[in-house]
Amino acid sequence: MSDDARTDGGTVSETSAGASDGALSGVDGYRVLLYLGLLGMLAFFLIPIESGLVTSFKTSSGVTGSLPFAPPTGGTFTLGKWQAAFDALGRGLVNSALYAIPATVISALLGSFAAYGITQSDWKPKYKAPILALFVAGIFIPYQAVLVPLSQFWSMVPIEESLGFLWSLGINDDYVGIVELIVTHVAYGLPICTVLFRSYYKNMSGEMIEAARLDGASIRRIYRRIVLPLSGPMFAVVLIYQFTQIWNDLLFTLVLVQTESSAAAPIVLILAGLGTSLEGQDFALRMAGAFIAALPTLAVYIAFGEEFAEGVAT
Amino acid sequence: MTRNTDTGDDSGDAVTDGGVTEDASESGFSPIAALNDRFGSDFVESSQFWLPPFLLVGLFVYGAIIWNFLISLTDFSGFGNPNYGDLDLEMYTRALAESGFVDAAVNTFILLVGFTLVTLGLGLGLAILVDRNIRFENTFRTIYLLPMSLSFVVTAQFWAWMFNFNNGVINIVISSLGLGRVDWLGNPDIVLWAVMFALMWQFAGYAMVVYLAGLRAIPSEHYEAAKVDGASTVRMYWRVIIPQLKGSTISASVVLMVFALKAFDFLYSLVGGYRPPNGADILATKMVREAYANLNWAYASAIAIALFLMTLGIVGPYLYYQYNRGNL
Amino acid sequence: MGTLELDGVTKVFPDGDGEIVAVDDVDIEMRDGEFLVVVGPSGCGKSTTLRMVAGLETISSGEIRLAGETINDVKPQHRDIAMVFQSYALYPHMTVQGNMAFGLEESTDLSDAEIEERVTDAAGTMGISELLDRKPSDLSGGQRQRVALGRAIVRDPEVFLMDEPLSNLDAKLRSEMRTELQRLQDELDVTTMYVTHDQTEAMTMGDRIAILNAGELQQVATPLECYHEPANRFVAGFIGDPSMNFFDVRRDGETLVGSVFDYPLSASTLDDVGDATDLTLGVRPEDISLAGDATGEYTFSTVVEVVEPMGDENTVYLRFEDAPEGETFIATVGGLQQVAAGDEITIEIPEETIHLFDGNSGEAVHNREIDE
Amino acid sequence: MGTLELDGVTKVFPDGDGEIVAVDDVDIEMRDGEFLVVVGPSGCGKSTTLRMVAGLETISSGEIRLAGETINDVKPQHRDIAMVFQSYALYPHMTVQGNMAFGLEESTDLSDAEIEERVTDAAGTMGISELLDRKPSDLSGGQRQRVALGRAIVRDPEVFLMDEPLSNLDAKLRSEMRTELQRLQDELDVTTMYVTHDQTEAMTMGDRIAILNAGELQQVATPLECYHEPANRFVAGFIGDPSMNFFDVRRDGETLVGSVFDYPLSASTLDDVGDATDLTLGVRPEDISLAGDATGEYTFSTVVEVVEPMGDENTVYLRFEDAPEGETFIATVGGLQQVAAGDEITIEIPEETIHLFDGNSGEAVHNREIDE
Amino acid sequence: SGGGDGGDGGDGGDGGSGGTLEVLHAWTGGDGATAAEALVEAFEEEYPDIEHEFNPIGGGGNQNLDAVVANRLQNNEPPSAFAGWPGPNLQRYEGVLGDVGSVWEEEGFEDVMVQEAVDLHQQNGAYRAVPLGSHRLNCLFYNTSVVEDAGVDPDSLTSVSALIDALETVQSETDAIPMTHGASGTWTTTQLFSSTMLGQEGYEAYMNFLDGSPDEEAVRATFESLAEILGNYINEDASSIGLTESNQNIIEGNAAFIHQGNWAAGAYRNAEDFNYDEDWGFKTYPGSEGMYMLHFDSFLYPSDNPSPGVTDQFMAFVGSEAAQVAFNQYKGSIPTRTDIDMSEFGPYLQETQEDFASAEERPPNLQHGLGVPSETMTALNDVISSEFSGPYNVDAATEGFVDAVSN
Ligand SMILES: Nc1ncnc2c1ncn2[C@@H]1O[C@H](COP(=O)(O)OP(=O)(O)OP(=O)(O)O)[C@@H](O)[C@H]1O
Ligand SMILES: Nc1ncnc2c1ncn2[C@@H]1O[C@H](COP(=O)(O)OP(=O)(O)OP(=O)(O)O)[C@@H](O)[C@H]1O
Ligand SMILES: [Mg+2]
Ligand SMILES: [Mg+2]
Repeated sequence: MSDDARTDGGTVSETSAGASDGALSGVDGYRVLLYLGLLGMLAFFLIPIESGLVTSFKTSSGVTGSLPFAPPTGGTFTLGKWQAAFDALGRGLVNSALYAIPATVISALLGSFAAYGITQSDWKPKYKAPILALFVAGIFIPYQAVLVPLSQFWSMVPIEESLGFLWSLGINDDYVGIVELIVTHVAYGLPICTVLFRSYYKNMSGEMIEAARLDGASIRRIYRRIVLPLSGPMFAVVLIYQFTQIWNDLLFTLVLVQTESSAAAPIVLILAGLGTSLEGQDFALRMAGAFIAALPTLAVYIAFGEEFAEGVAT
Repeated sequence: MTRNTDTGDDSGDAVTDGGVTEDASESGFSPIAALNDRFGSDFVESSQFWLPPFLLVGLFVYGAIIWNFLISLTDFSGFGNPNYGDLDLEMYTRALAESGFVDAAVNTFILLVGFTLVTLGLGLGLAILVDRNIRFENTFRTIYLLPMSLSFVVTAQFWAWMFNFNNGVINIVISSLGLGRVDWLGNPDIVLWAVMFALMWQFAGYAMVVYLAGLRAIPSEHYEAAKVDGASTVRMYWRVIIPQLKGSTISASVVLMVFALKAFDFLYSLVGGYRPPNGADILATKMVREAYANLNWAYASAIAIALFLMTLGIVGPYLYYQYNRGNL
Repeated sequence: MGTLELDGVTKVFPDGDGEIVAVDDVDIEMRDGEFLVVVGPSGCGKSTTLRMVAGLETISSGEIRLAGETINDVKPQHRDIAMVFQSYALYPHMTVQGNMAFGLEESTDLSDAEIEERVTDAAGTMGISELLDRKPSDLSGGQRQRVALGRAIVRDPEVFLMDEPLSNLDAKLRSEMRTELQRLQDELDVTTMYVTHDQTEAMTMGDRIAILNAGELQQVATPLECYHEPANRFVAGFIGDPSMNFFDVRRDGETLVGSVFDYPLSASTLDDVGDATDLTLGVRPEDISLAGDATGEYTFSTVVEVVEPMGDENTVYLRFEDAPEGETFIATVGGLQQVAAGDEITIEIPEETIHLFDGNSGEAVHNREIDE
Repeated sequence: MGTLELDGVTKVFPDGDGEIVAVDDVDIEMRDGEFLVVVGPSGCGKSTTLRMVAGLETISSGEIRLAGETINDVKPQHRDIAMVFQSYALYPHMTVQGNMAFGLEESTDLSDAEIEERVTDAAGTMGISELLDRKPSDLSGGQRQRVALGRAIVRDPEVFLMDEPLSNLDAKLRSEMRTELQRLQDELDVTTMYVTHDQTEAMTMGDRIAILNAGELQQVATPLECYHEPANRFVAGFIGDPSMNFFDVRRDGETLVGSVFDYPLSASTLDDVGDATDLTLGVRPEDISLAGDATGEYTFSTVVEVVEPMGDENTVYLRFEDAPEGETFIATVGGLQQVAAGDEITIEIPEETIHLFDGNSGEAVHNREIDE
Repeated sequence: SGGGDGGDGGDGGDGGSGGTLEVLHAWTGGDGATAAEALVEAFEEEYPDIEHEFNPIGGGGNQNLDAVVANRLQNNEPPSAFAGWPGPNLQRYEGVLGDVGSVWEEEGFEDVMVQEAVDLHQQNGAYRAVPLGSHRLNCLFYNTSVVEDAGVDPDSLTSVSALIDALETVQSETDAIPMTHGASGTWTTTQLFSSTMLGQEGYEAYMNFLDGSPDEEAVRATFESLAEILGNYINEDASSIGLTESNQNIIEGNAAFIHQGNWAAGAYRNAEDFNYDEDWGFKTYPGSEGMYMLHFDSFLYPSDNPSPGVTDQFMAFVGSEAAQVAFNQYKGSIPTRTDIDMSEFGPYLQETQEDFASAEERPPNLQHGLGVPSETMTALNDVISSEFSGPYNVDAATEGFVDAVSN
């Protein structure tokens, strides 16, 4: 509303500029320039994607023989690269989902717990502040700073032995990496989840929580019956944000699963080395792979753009 | 007992704890009541919610950082286990003496500052464009933000192709303009800027979103007051609107800088290996390389601490700023 | 000079498929130096009118003239107009000094020294000289209000526009600033258009009041004219608190017949009425007085439903004896008069205090008598 | 039973390095079924007091007793208290039914059927039976207000606490709900503590008013007592609009000597004063009347500085002839009395209307006479 | 890449005493992958009952393999065996390699392997690995038609300066790239350094350099020549392409010369219509005639082996004729056994084998593990990366190299 009014204001002045020039084209001129700028930026953002997309459908000779942004012609068109990329990445898709989904859900839930415990309960702010500061700072810690201890830690934890029943079920013991990834991503995703939920809970009516207390509900009941049901929108934001983050992360997979030849290799890990083997750079294959790896997050993004933007902007 | 099972137990405990708490605090004679007295009336009861996550973070993030620091004081390399009996600052002096470290630190700094500035600039421009009451605003915004949803790994594939010497879009375009081809990723003097450009492509949308929120928080009266005060559109933005985006700028820069510090994923994927193109080595890549390719664990830990301190230098003041504004 | 004329000014907003006529064919003429208060209920088009004068909104039809020249197509930055916003719209990143200097820097070629001088002067006038180095966030509400005014007066414009400038202040400050603004306008003598929805401001501040309803101008007149000689039922009901009591009546010969009471009219009043038969009888709460006994022509028996003691006076909700419960009207009586709910009391509605409105158009056909 | 006693209740908030005493040693005793309105300026500690009673804020010292039992350490969920919040604090994801049932589900062992019955009953009382299946977002402001009340009464608590429950309503709804609330409280007869900063509510709703200032209790009395027999200068100034005029005077024998006027006192008044010499003379604007000539003992010559015509009455800013400009006091005179700025008029301040306060402590030493 | 293997391999679990044989290597593409497949096939034929899992780990040359191996060793989850280089390269695995002396003894490897192999596969007096094949590193390949166009006779190039002159001739006479170079990794340049040093400064100087007593002047002179070559005669996009793309320039006739290990020839064999001596030719790197710069592909044997029994069988297989023939003919390398009939190998490899047998000296290579320990190699590459990837700073590079190898 206020936005409309304001921009209207802006427009008006431009309109009157046009009018004082005595030409309607003046009005259009401004809008035309504006839209040219917008479209130019659109091109900037889309060209890498577009050229990647057309390239992914080209044969190797098509890749070197035609303009990178030109669509493939009859002779240079192939679905083979997608086929090959899918063959290479298919299991990675499954593996990625195996840890990305549980880690997302768990970190969102725990984040919601933590935020609720810190925000909507009554204990002294001067003790809350440092705890909160640690959560906030946790968002910004570069993973490198914890990598060596993390590998040490996971090599000391006899997690592989304790999950013996899984391997005896015929599951490849490489999948221990998936378990490690889940725990690791939960731990490092928690700070951002907590902070996102906190900003949401902070704006939740304190009077409403107090009303529930006066109505006789305990802290746990209040969470169960009031806060959790009202957290839906923020869960959407957090789940989407976390899912993209976890799905997209390479570093932890590199350290915990290590190699794309592992049975449990996540898709990003396979993609990172795809098409760069000794026989040279197969860009068409790399592009096809890139799209396959990006598909889940792109789908989420297109379906839930608003929530994504909200998560990102916080 | 291992740490992992520990955390598992903890959350279990805490839940049962909660029940106990309630009863105990009512009876009034217990350490729980004492805790509540000291920290506030719900301290113990609410701890079932925040304590397990907090311990998890404390252990994995802060515990790990401390552990990392300890390792950086040892001589740990190769196989086996660190010897914590012999601690010194050798790794740090070694780092300062190594030109590779200094180069990586300088590159990190350049990337940090350069990337942040150009991305903020572009993001602001985009935000202003999008904020001008345009049609299809959502479409534009969605597309500008789209790269942000992609993995660094994916972006690296796209830009490796964009920057390709013979067939990349960029060289095709500039050579069709009559300029010579440029070896974007091979020339050590250029590669860092090329990387910066690709990262800008990925994150400009983020800066836009932050600025857009900032712009929309400015009351329309400020635009109108400036108009009535006689300012042209450009002057209005320059003198009245942009200065008010300070908060957005600060929070966006902090996040962008942290992204830049972490650009490891991008550089790794660009070449499919631990060693980024010459001239584009940053602390993040060097640390991982030293640790996982060269097994110089202690040295890598020292680099990690340097990186951490750099982050702290950025985030610390930011936290303080947020704290002062009552956001903590 | 600062004469400001609105001539058939209309504003139409597109609204989905339809249109909203926010301001409908408004004519106002303000003489130089006049203080005009624009009032009306929320959404009646007050702000839109003001914003058209400022140039922040295009004019759909009609003409606005400033000092005789049409300014329809002049950009806001080139109209010689200053505006004070409800939110003050101070630039939060500039000091008070910077806020006040901004307009001069942008719209004039004055040297820095000249600007500084004018800012110092204006700050002196507003009594904010010591605040010049502070940021708006370090000011109290009243101080911000002063700065907003200072920012307007420093530019020495032809016209001031103010959109509910006092509504963000608390009651005490508001009444202080009200007086201050009047004094200032007297002193500066700049044509001022002032929008408010606050009755007190409307009644006390303006040389004249313009009352808008649903985009249409109802009456432009001095405050007391509006109170005592409202042009129509809307104005009569809008001005005054508690508002005028209205009774729908039919004229039957020389008598007004209401649902539960009759009210005879004198000859002179009948003259005013002419041959209208559907009428509305209006009487202000303070004109209803307690009568000793129910003998006079204009006395009526009533039952007290609720008494709200306000200290200095009591607001009494009355019901005609025969009227159904809940159908009340209001009288105000002195604070020390002992009236209690349930009492049966006799009231008088003197003929010289009544207003009569046409039952269909709402136009006033007869207003109360005023002894000069 | 629902007697509620506050005994030396104090609340201290830490504030950086220092402390804020938000509520300072407050004693209030409410009898069962009483309706007490707590008023005071913003930040005086009204909400804090209420929240201590609710258990939402710890008590720094003192004791709160409900039905004779100390409840200082009882958690809010175990005090038998219902609270209505300014924002209503309805649970947005539950229906009206769910909102009303929530408290019963959490705090009692009632069966679903019993709960449903009680909710239906309470909804009937509040006239919201048809709304039971709606979500709060589908309700109007007034309806939400009703639901909030319904949620409180369904629990049939010992005490109701209400913190400015009407302040989010528009003027018309507010006065409707005001009446409704009074009716309801009459009917339910539950001890109610009601916080507001609205004078009208304070004057019209409560059995008694408790006036707080800066955390300290000033007076607890019926509304009219507070108006006519204020305990001290603060109460006198706080209750009434426009507020009482105060003049600092010194007693010289039998005469009060102000800066520009003398005021002789009668013997009975002098008795009240005792031997205090520094005094404040207070008189309400409506008690100042226009006198024909300046002959009486209590008549004074004054100059009119500003007249604010309000229609039904004029607020007149007067200045004693010899007083410096700007040093004004206020009188309200009938709306039709013609007074203009600059006029010299004679006023009368009858002795039976004056209040006298101790100049140092502010305690009332003499209040106006009231004829019963 | 053959990750699918991992999936099926899993069902074995590791309950059994023999366990699954898990072998890590980096031959993920092209002729490497073919050779690896041939090796696996041969192994299956020989030991049909052994459960096995051959995991190729690609990317970044051997870097990713090395990293994975390192981390698995560090985490105490060693594979059964992994591909790697012997020689000083073994130093980085100090303490985590087991003893395969029994295999050497049983199979009599000491008698059939070339002497250098016998020497280089020991560490602290025990055998730690078994060789599979050998590449040659001081090779110069050329595109026949391009050098003919330019009028250069490759066989006449017997010194580095002659090579530089020839490059100049190609430059002026044709449009082709005189010498194609793929420097996206630094290793190609380090490797070029080693051949150039050997060719220009001679065997002594080169060995002194490896031994840690470098002659600074020799190093400087080598870098000066390198600077001349790299500064003037290589492709524009050298720094952003790798070996494969660089080699493509020879195949496509865009370039005259390339210096590489003889694995480069694998690509020529795979290319259609691109035949030895007709379309491409080989010349010992100028100045190093009569020498064979040595390289070994071996399998290293981790201690704490998850499957000691079958691993021993595998190690025995690696050194066997069947394995060496199966692997090397596709890999473009030659067997390390001296008792193998070369008839199944193409003419080029046969020639290589002869050169090997008749070589006066077999200096170890610098870049592939035999010359210096891996830290030194990393240091050398860092110097190349920071000082010698354009602009070419001879002084700094010299200083860096001398520092890096000096002990
Ligand atoms: N930009 C706009 N687009 C569409 N309708 C508008 C716009 N601005 C105002 N209106 C409509 O025009 C009418 C008049 O609005 P205006 O803001 O002038 O009212 P107002 O008298 O100032 O009310 P208030 O006292 O609430 O400020 C309203 O019905 C409003 O909804
Ligand atoms: N949680 C708190 N921490 C510190 N100070 C507080 C806190 N809550 C209230 N105060 C302070 O206590 C004093 C009384 O506050 P309270 O909210 O009771 O005032 P109030 O009378 O309800 O005012 P209002 O009419 O504005 O609601 C104020 O000075 C306030 O700043
Ligand atoms: Mg308005
Ligand atoms: Mg309050």
